[in-house]
This record gives sequence, structure tokens and C-alpha cells, in this order.
Amino acid sequence: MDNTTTLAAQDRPPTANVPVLKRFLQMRETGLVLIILALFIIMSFASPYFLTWANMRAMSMAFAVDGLLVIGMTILLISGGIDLSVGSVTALAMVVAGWLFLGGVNPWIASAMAIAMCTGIGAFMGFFVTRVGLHHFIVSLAVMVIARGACLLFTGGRPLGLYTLPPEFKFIGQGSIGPFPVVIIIFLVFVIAFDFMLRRTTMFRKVFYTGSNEKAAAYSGIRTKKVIFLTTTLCSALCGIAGIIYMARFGSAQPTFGLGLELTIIAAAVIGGASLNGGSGSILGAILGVILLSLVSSSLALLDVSVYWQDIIRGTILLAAVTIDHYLNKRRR
Amino acid sequence: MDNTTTLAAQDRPPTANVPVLKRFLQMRETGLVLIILALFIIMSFASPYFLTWANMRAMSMAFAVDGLLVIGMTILLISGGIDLSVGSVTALAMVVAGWLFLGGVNPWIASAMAIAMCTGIGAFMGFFVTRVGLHHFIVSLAVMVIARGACLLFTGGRPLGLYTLPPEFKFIGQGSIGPFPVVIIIFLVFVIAFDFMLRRTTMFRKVFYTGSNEKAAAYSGIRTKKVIFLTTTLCSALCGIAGIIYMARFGSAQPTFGLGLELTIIAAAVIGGASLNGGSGSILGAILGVILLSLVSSSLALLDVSVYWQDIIRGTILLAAVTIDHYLNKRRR
Amino acid sequence: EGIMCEPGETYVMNVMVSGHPYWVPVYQGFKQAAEAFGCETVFSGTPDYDITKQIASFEQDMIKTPAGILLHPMQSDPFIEPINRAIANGTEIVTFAADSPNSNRSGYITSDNRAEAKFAAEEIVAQVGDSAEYAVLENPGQSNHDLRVTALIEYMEANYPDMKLVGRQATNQDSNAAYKATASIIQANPNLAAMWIPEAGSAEGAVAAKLEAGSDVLIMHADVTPTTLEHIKAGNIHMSLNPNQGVQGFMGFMAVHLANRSEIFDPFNDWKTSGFNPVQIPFMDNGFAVITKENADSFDLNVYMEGRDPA
Amino acid sequence: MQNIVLEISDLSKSFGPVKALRGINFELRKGEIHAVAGENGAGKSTLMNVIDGILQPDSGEIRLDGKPVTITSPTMAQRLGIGFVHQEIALCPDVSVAENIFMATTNTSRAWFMDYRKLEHDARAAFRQLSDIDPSTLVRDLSISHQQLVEIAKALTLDCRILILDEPTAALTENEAQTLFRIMRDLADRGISIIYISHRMVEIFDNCDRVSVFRDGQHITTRNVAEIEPSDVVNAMVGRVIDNLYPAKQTTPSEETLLEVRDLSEARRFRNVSFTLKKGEILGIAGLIGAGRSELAKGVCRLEGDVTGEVWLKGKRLNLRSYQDSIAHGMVYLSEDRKGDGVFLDLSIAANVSALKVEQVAGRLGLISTVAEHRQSDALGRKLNLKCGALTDPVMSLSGGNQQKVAIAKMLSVNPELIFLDEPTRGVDVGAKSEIHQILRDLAEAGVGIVVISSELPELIGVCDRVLVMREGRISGEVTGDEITEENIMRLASVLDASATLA
Ligand SMILES: Nc1ncnc2c1ncn2[C@@H]1O[C@H](COP(=O)(O)OP(=O)(O)OP(=O)(O)O)[C@@H](O)[C@H]1O
Ligand SMILES: Nc1ncnc2c1ncn2[C@@H]1O[C@H](COP(=O)(O)OP(=O)(O)OP(=O)(O)O)[C@@H](O)[C@H]1O
Ligand SMILES: [Mg+2]
Ligand SMILES: [Mg+2]
Repeated sequence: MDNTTTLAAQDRPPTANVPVLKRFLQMRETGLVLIILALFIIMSFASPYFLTWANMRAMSMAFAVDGLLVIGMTILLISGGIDLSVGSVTALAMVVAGWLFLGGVNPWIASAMAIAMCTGIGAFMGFFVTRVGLHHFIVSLAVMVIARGACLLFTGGRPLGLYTLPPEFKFIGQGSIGPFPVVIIIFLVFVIAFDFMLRRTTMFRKVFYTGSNEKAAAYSGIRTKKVIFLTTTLCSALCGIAGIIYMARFGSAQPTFGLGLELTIIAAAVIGGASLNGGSGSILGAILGVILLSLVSSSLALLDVSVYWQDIIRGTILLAAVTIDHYLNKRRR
Repeated sequence: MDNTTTLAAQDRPPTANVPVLKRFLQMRETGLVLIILALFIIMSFASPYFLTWANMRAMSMAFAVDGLLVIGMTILLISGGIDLSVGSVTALAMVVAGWLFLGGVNPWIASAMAIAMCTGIGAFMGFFVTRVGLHHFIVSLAVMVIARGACLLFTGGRPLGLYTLPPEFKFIGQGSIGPFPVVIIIFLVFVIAFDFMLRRTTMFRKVFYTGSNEKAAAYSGIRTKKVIFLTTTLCSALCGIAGIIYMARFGSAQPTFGLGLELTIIAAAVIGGASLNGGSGSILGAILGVILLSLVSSSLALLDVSVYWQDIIRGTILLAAVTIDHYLNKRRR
Repeated sequence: EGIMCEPGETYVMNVMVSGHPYWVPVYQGFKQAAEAFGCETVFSGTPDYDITKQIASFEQDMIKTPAGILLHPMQSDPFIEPINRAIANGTEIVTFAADSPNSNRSGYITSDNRAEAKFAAEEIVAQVGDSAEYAVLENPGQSNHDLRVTALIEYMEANYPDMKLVGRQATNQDSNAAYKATASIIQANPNLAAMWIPEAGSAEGAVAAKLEAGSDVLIMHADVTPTTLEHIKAGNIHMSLNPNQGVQGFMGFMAVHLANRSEIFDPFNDWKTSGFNPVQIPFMDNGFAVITKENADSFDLNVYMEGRDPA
Repeated sequence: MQNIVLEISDLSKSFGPVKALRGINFELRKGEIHAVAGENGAGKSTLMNVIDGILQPDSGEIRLDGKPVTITSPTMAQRLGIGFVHQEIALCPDVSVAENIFMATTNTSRAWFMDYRKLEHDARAAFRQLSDIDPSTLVRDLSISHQQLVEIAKALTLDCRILILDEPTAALTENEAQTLFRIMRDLADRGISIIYISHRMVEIFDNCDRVSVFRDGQHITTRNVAEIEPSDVVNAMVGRVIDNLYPAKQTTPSEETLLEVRDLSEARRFRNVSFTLKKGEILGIAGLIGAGRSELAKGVCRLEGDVTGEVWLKGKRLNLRSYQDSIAHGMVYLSEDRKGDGVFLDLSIAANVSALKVEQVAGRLGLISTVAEHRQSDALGRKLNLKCGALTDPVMSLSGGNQQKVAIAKMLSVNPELIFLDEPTRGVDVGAKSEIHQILRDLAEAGVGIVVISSELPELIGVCDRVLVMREGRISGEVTGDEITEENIMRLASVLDASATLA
């Protein structure tokens, strides 16, 4: 049959009516799900401890908080930005909240202030990007350095011991509701909320328009600068929240926390389908990206692979995963 | 008067005849030069040691070899790519050459092999980018992890002592010709050669076309994939050369060398006018970028500024410099 | 002349990653010794983990021709030439916590990582018996951390062959990485009895993982942070071995100052003909402290630093 | 005078040294279709950008319904009821056609959630008159002319009082253009005022009420279309009378075959296409949107797709594997999508012109000579009447038509054996157009093969010696000499099924 006929001849049903399996196979995230599934199966055979509740719990705890960062990063990437400061802004949130707490401030108030400060940092970056007109990359790099410096300044380089945090505060990071750690519940709430919002709300749809073609979006009356400003701010605000959860979890605030974390977070978002040129990406995909990276690390540790081989294997799996995912998506088209 | 005349009526003198000063003021790099000059003047007043030959020598030694990396990165950025693996590939070059040397291979041959290996790594990345169709960011991130792992594997995580390197080899890194360190001479040769080639040769002009609009370049008959493949390879090859010079300079090979170096190098290129979207950039600018970053670090050290403030000041100066440069360029237009 | 400093006589302490808290008590010791002799001190180096930058900062210190530099060289060989040049310029050099043995530095002061490892191994065996499973976290690339781990493993292999090493993960001072690695190790080895961790950052993550898993694995580590101190007090961490940083700085100053005042010493050796500094202290061990529940309160750096100037 | 909705007085706008608008006066009445004509770079788009709030004027006043307004952004323009179809297509490639069309609606809507089904349904309804694009396809996958249709649909769905259309028909064929005019008429009858920018005189005279002519950033005249002739407008535009809009045709057909294409097929786009091009002849290719004309030309040059079949140039069978091979044999292709793959927007004019073969402006050792490069673009620029500041300026700073001239200059720079020109005069003004046509004729006479793909039938009729008509990936017929008429071409291009869907 001739495929170049007019499109009217084509009778493509609206997406909603396609059977579930077919819809699944058409999704951007399917490749990743399959790769993760394959790793799961391999690991279940390789280690008897893999498929235990305790291991699953430990593995999910390992990526849950980073998950918040990846949500912010994905949304920012969709809008066409990038943020290298996530690691140090997260550290700064811990440090500032911890510092305030040690100075006698109620830990909840201290946390709120730290999150507000991170939001302010995001707004600061957003200002330089949208008003001054600098590139996200360079602005966030400068902020990454400044925030790390501020961490040093607040702590004199020394980790703050926050063992005295009240139990109800530590509960956020260390407690469980039934068998489910609070951290994982928070993570799931954020993922589901943001995934839904990003897919369905008009507000977040504008993020896609802005990232896809800022000019076209602006011509349609979208305040693209505002959108970019907000996604930049949101990303930093989520860093603040993540920093507080980490603080509650570890009972300490480390000025060196999250060195190099930005690359892991960006990698996760990109593996999950976020485009570095903006305009596409999904929370579900990005979370699968975090899960994949974390799964590989956990598996290597579980199998006690030699340290000297771990990085090589990790890098190779990363490359293999994106390659496979790429071909699976190409095929699907 | 009306400047939008049609060409027929236009009687504009060719660029060559414009006075030198005016040409200087029209250059992209002028803003940076002025910023660096300002810092120089401030520093000469702030420290009596600043304008000494020894200090100038120490400062230039600090950025000379990184200068090679920034050349490769700038060209890659112009072609629309990016490379996060520069730090670890440079380390790998040192480690592999050192390992071969300790295994009895002639140091020159060992170095040639290490450089060839880095070139191979670049070709490997180029393959994944141009043939498989993955993004530079993710490919080079994976290679960054793999190369770091390989460094560990070759050294067991411990630096290799290469004190026994023959003097004529160490001369590359430690010797002087007259009052000028060989390292700085090598640096200047590379800068001048690549700056000239990038401005003048047809070969490198195609890099600009490719980065500016890959599709339009392909429609102009340029083998864009080949161009991208070559710029990716060149960047890694320069990492190899830089690694060897570092080895000769330090008389050792460190598996942890260059952690986080990629961000500094990219920042330098971007400060120097390279666009993260491809299509623009200059070697001169990028080198000025490296000089600026290095000057700031050296000055803070020279003034014995408290460590707890150094990062904050550094980040602030970085942000201020790009902002000022941005406005100076805007005004000029 | 004499042992006291002249006005303006300055001693520098140069380090890499200068924001790291490890240096703080070292520099306090350095300063205290210097004040006793009426000398001035400067804390210098680079905030980065970058050898090029550290060498540049060292050379910039050298330009000011201070009396002496107490140096923590990030790497031994790259510093040979600069150290020798500094000495030729009249600035005495003593290394600490990391050495440049092939240079002409007049002394090296450090804590003996092998002794720490041996102590840790004996303590682990004493606590969990000599046929148990143990694991280590490590930080390949950083020599003192590396030595603490490899020496312990070697010691175990040589003396307690029934001790089984079941986990070995690189976590590079990153508590989140240590958290993940420890969680996996604990899952994979239900009989794990003890862990040895060469630094405190990873220990923080490891203890969080231990508590979450409800495991009773014995954790021992080197260095200390406020958080690990609290965990020691709470019994979550068995003990920590902490180098005597103050002594390191104090004796480091003594070594470099004496090297600079070598003329007050007329030794029985060949120094006059060889031209070598007669005050040569090839190796000095600053010792380490064992931190347990009982003495933990004395190791709170924040308490110690109250009212003191960090720089 | 109560029926004047938009009034502009003494408005000026400069870009650095370039004075794009100099004291413009302009008025738009309620319910009229007001054409704006002028040479490339006359300032038409600039004025529209000012009206839409994209650019801010340096001085002057804009009055809406008699009240002075300052329009600071497209958002505000939208709120004031101004809709704008841009000369350059600006769509979001990563989202669906439906979402693109209703982007503005989504933006202003008070709804929290997206209703994708409704969007697709509404988009289909909006398209019913125009075309039959599936609203759920991603814009990325559309051809440039389909994208143009999406742009138009986007503006038509806006609830506006003033609709600006900046060269909307540049890439459209007769059918779509006629549909568009019908819709415009409807809108005007409902009291909506339309500003219509075009270089096609026929369209202006068939569909518009009044016409304003701009030259060099100044308003020259505004007249009722009924009162004047096309030649008056052209005269006002270029300042002289162009008597021969099209050059003389070939007198004696040559027998020498320059190009022969046999059985060329591409799996998805076209099949079994065979044709020849004689020396000295200008061959046209006509067809509806999506007929496969662009794909055919790209296929011959091996720019896209997996092509099978033979290509013979000057009696030799070419073994083409890539576009580089094609260029090596002197066959070049001028793209219809100038922004996407025709020009390097951020590079200088000179660098753009030399891009096809930089070696030409380089001396020994492959070193580019700036002087030679400038001389080249200077010469070609003069020939094409290029209007620009300096040759070192980025192409981005040129008006749409002048960008097109740069793209053409790039093709001419290499002295090709054969040129495929896809919509060569898209957005080019009348004067320059006739220059370009003359150049094409001169080249043909000098033995260069010329194949012109155009959606503008008068152009094909005026320029070509022979016209191939394509329909759904096949050649449906050929017309020569006096047979080249709109009726014949349209009959071959559409026939039954296609015309049925367009009705
Ligand atoms: N961003 C810009 N920077 C500098 N000059 C510009 C810019 N935009 C337009 N110009 C100049 O302003 C003048 C008017 O351009 P404009 O786009 O309004 O012309 P136009 O009448 O729409 O022409 P066309 O028919 O080719 O579309 C031109 O000389 C153009 O070079
Ligand atoms: N990238 C693509 N993927 C799938 N189909 C495509 C692609 N590009 C074009 N097409 C389809 O190929 C067919 C031929 O398009 P082509 O652009 O050649 O038409 P044309 O005759 O040149 O008309 P016009 O250029 O006016 O649209 C159209 O149905 C078009 O939708
Ligand atoms: Mg225009
Ligand atoms: Mg076409």
C-alpha cells in the first residue's frame, strides 16, 4: 500500500482506545522497563538475597530521595534548562537547617527556612537566566560553587551532628508507616503527583511548549520566561526538600554531601527520555532512570564485585542501556 | 542616515582596513580581556608578589596543560558536542603510559600508545554519537565512569611513582628553554596553531557549519557525521597529550587526577564565548576563560583568603564575569 | 637569634581540600606551637582536590619566602622538584599526613596507618571472635585511607585466616554511597559480624544502613565527625580510631622550626661537608586516640573550636 | 471614522544602525482585508511584530479603537484580540498538531487539566476546511507546507478582532490558498479585520479590499484595490515599472539530454518516476502539497530516503550514494525549508554563501581568504539585489525574503551543472523575483540544468518550458508550451479523489 497517501485515508484511533498491551508497547518508557526487568531476573538468579523484602526496601531507600531531585531536574530539562547545582544546594539545605537547629531554632521552622532559602537560590538562578540572559549551565555552575562555599562557611567544613533532632522529626527520614518507610511514601507521593500533573495539567503543558520551541510558545502568549523561572525555582525547591529528608535520615548535615550528584541526576533524567534540548521527558521515565542506576550499583555491591571493576561495569551498563533503549524506541516508531 | 542600503549602493570598506583599535573593540573576546586586565590591575595593588616573574610562571603553569583540554572542548562544543570524560581520560593517559613504562616499555613509545588509546576512546564515543545516535552528554558520561574505573584497575587505586622516567622525557614537563618552561611553549604552540586553523582553514570552517545547523550543513554537502566524529576524537586525543605532559611534569601517574575537571573546562570554553548549542566559539576566548578561572584561584591563594570564603568568591566572580561579558557584548552589537 | 622568631617570621601550613575539617585541629596545634615561639602562621593551599592547583599555591607560598612550610603533598612525586626548589630558596619543608620521600624535605610526621589497622583488627577479633565474617568500605586513590584498609586485610589474612572478608566496596567518603553499599552488603551477608571503615563520612552512611536493617554488625572506623561521635555514645558504632591531629600540627611545627634553626645544633655527623640540614627527622608518629562511649565527649571538634580562630 | 480599529502613526524602529521603520502611518478598518506589499526588507514583518508586541517601537503611537495602547508582549496582543500568522513557521516540534493549534487557548484557559480528546476533536474540526492532517501527529513529522497549514489553522482558531497573515501562502498551492481566502472572506464578513502580506499580486488583487505599499521602512501609499492596477503597486514598491515579469522562453528546444531519471523509487514517498531534462530547458514540477515533489528532488540528489533507480547526467550513469557524490557531479538542491535546512541563521552572510564549497574562497593550504569570501557574497548579493547591513552580519538579522536570496546565492556560488530549486522564490519580492527568473533563464541558456518546484502556478507557467505534474508520489502527466495552463496543471494534479477531499 502507498503510505504517502493523504492522511485522511489513515484511520488512526485516538490513543485512549488502544488496548492496554499495545499502549504499553508504544510508551516511551517501555524499553527501560524491559531493561530493568531483565536486570531483575538476572539478579534473582545471581543472588538469593536479591528478591527479599529487606533488600527491596534497602534498594528503594537508596534512590527514594534522589528521586525528588530527578523530578525537579526532569521538569527543568523539559523546559530547556539544566541545573548543575543540585548536589550542593541539597547539601546547603541540610547545612542551613542543621545550623539553625543547633542555634536553637525549632527543627520544623529551620527546615522551612532552609527550603525557602533553596527556593530563593532557584529564583536567583532563574533571574540570571531569564532576565540577564545567561545560560543555565554557567549560572548553575557558579551557584554550585557558591553553595558549596556557603556550606563550608556555615560549618567550618565540619559535619554538623544533629543527633538531638526530636524523634518526630527524624521520623520523616527514618520512620515507617506499617511496613513502608516514610521516605518511600514521600517519594511515591511526589512521583505520582508530578507525573500526573506533568501529563495532565495545562500548567505543566506550558513547560513542554516552552522547551520545545520557546519562540513559538511566546508567540502563543505563553510567558516563557516565567515558565523557565518557575521550573528553575522548582528544581531548587525540591533540592531543599530532599536536603531536609536526608538530614532527618542521617541525623547529620554534611557540607560535602552530594559532590558529583548532579551528573547522576541528569543521567537518570536523560536515560528516562528527557531531552537535553528541551521539549520532552517524563517523570515516570526519569524515575525508571534513577531506579536503573541505583539497581546497578546495588547489584554490584550485592554480588561483591571487585571495586576495581565496578566503575567499568557500571559505565558499560549505562552505555548499553541507553543504546538498547534507543534501538527499542527507534523500532517502535 | 540609512544603513540598510542594498549592496549595489553600498561602499563599505573590507574588514582589513578598519583601524586596529576599532577591530579590537568589535571582537567577541574584548570583554574578557578587559575583565582579566581589571583583575590584573587590582591584584598588582593587592599583593606585592603578584607581578613577579615567579608568580606569573607559577600561574601560567597552573593553566597551561588544561589549556590543551579547553582547545579540544571548544572545538567539540562548536561542532555541537560536549565531553564530560576529559578529566578521567586525561588521568587514564597518565596511568596507562606510566603502567607501560613501569612494565619496561620505552617512555616515548608508552606515551604514543597512551595517546593512541585516548584517540581510540574518542573514536569510540564518536561512533556512539554518530552511528548509534546517542547524545554526547550521556555517551561521554558513561566513558567518564569507565575510564575512571580503568584507572583504578591499572593502578589498584594507588598513584604510580615514575621517578625513574629519563630526564629527556621529564624535560617536556619540567624543563625550560631559556626562561620559558617547555610546558608553556607547548601550550602557546597549540593555542596559536589551533586558533589560526579554526579561524582560517576550510576544514575547521565545516565544524562551525555543522554546529550551527547540522541539517543545513548536510544540505550543503558537508559530511556532518564525519565532522562530529573527528571533533569528538580530537578532544580525546588532546586529553591524551595533556595526560602525557602532566605525567612528565609530575613524574607520577595519579588514578584520581582530574576529578571534576570537565566542568572547569566546559566553563572556561563557555566563558570564552563557546555556545552550548554549537556553532560558535573561539580558541582565544576559551583560553582567556581558562586564564580568568585560573587567575581567580591563584589570586585567592596569593592573598591567603580564608578557605571558607574562597568558593563563594570564586563562584561570585565567575557569575559576575559572565554577566559583565554578556552586557559588554550586547552593547557592542 | 636564638630559638625565638624574629618579627614577621612566618610559617605556612599548605594542604589540599583546605575546607576539610581534618586540618582544623592540625592547624590549631601548629599555631599553638608557633605562638610559643613568637612566630606567625598562615593556613594556605587549595580548596580543590587538584594537584595542579596545590602546586601553584605552594609555589605562590614560596614566592613570599616564608621560614618554613608544613606541607601535606597531595602526591609525593610531583612535589619533589618544588620542595627542593623551596629548600634551595631558604624555606624549610616538613611533610605531614602524606609524604614526598624522594624530596629533600627535612621531616615527615604522620599517624601510623598500619598501627591503626592492626589495632582495629585485634579489636574486631576480640569482639566477634577469630572466625567471623567482616567487610570493609574503602576509598581507593587516597593513600592513607587505602593503607588503613589494605593493612587490615593483610593483617587478618596473616594472623586470623578464619576471618572471612565478605564485602569490599568503594564509597569515597560519600555517606549516601556508603549507605547504599552497606545496605547491600548487609542484605547479601546475613552473618556479617563486623565492618572496618577508613574514614568517618562513609561511617555515617553505614551506620544509618545498619540501623535501618536492624542489624547488630560491629562498626569500627577511623577519624570522627559529630554524628559518628553520637553514634559511638549511643553504642551504634563500636569505636573509632582518631589520629592525634593536634600533635601532628604541633610536632610538625617543631620539626620545621627546628630545621630552620639548625644552626643552634652542632651534631655528630657529616652535615658541614654534605651541606645537608642537620635536623633531619625522617619519620615521626603522632599516634592515635581510641574513641569509645566513655571518652567520646572529649572529641567534639565544635566544642573544641569554640572561641578559637580557625584560620 | 468610527470604523477604524487600528491606527498607527509615525512609528519608527531601528536595529542598531539599521532603520527598519521610519515614521510609518497605517490604518486598518473594521472588516476589511488590507494587503501590505513591499520589497524584501521594506519593514512589513517588523511592523507586524510591533503590532503583536514582539518588538517595541522606538517611537510612534499605536491606537486600538481610538485608544492609545502599548503592546508589550504577544500575551497582551492576544488579550487585545490580535492574532498573527508568522512569516517564519514557529511551532513546537515535540508536541502534537492539535496541541500546537490550541496552544494559545490552553494558555489562557482556566481549566486545570488538559482534555486531549477535545483538543483533537476541535483540531479536526478546524482543519476540516483546510486540510486533512491527523491532529495527533507530532509537528516534527510534518512537511514544511503542512506546518504552514498548521500555523494558519492556529491563527484561525483564535478569537480575534485583528488577524495578521504574513505571507501565509508562500508554501501553499492554489487549492489551499483558495480555501484560505474563502475563510478570510468569511471572517471579514463577520467584522474581523485582516492584514494580509504577500508578494503575489494576483492574490492581492483577487482577495483584498485595500493595499498599502511600503518601501525602505516608509509608508508610500494606501489605495483601494478596485481603483488600481497591479503594475501601479509594483511601481510604488520598487520605484520603477517592471514590464517583463517573466523572461522570454526557450526558442529552439535542444535535443541534447542533460539529465535522465529512470524508474526512481523510494519506499514511502514516490515510485517509478522517470523523466528527462534537455539542455537549455527549464523544467517545472507541479503538484499538490504532499505530492512528493520535494522528496523526488531530494531522492535524485540522494539527500534523503532509500532510493532505487538510475540517474544519468550528460549521458553518463551516475553511481550516487550520498549527497556529496551528487555535489561532486554538479547536482545541487535548494531546500524549501530555509530556516530548517537552508541557511545558518547565526553565521554571517558571507559564510552562508560560501558554505556549499568553502574551498572556492580558500587559497593554497586550504586557508580561507576573508577577502575572497566577501568578494564572492558581494558579487552574488548584488546580482540578487540583496538588502543587508554588512556581510558579516548574521543571516538572522535579514528579512525573510533576503534570507531566501542568501540561500539562492549559496546555490549559485558553485557553478553547478544542475540545480533543483524547491520553492526558489518563496517570500521573494516581485522585483527580485523577476531578477531570479532572469538568472535562471541565463543559466539554462548557458547549459545549466534547471528544475523548478513551485507551488505558485503563475511562476511555473511564466518560467518553465515544460512542467511535470506529480500526484501521490507518481508523475501524473506533463505539459509543454501553450498547454502550460492553470487548468491543465490542476487537472493533472488533483483529479477525482484528491479534489473530493478538498471540496
Ligand atoms: N533582528 C534584526 N536585527 C537586525 N536587523 C533586522 C532584524 N530584523 C529585521 N531587520 C532588518 O529590518 C529590515 C526590515 O525587515 P522586515 O523583516 O520587516 O522586512 P519585510 O518587509 O518583512 O521583508 P520580506 O518581504 O523579505 O519578509 C531589514 O533590513 C532587515 O534586515
Ligand atoms: N519525515 C517524514 N516522515 C514521514 N513522512 C514524510 C516526511 N516528510 C515528508 N513526508 C510525507 O511525504 C509526502 C511527500 O512530501 P513532500 O514534502 O515531498 O511533498 P511536496 O510535493 O514537496 O509538497 P510540499 O513540499 O508542498 O509539502 C507527504 O505526504 C509528507 O507528509
Ligand atoms: Mg517579512
Ligand atoms: Mg515540497
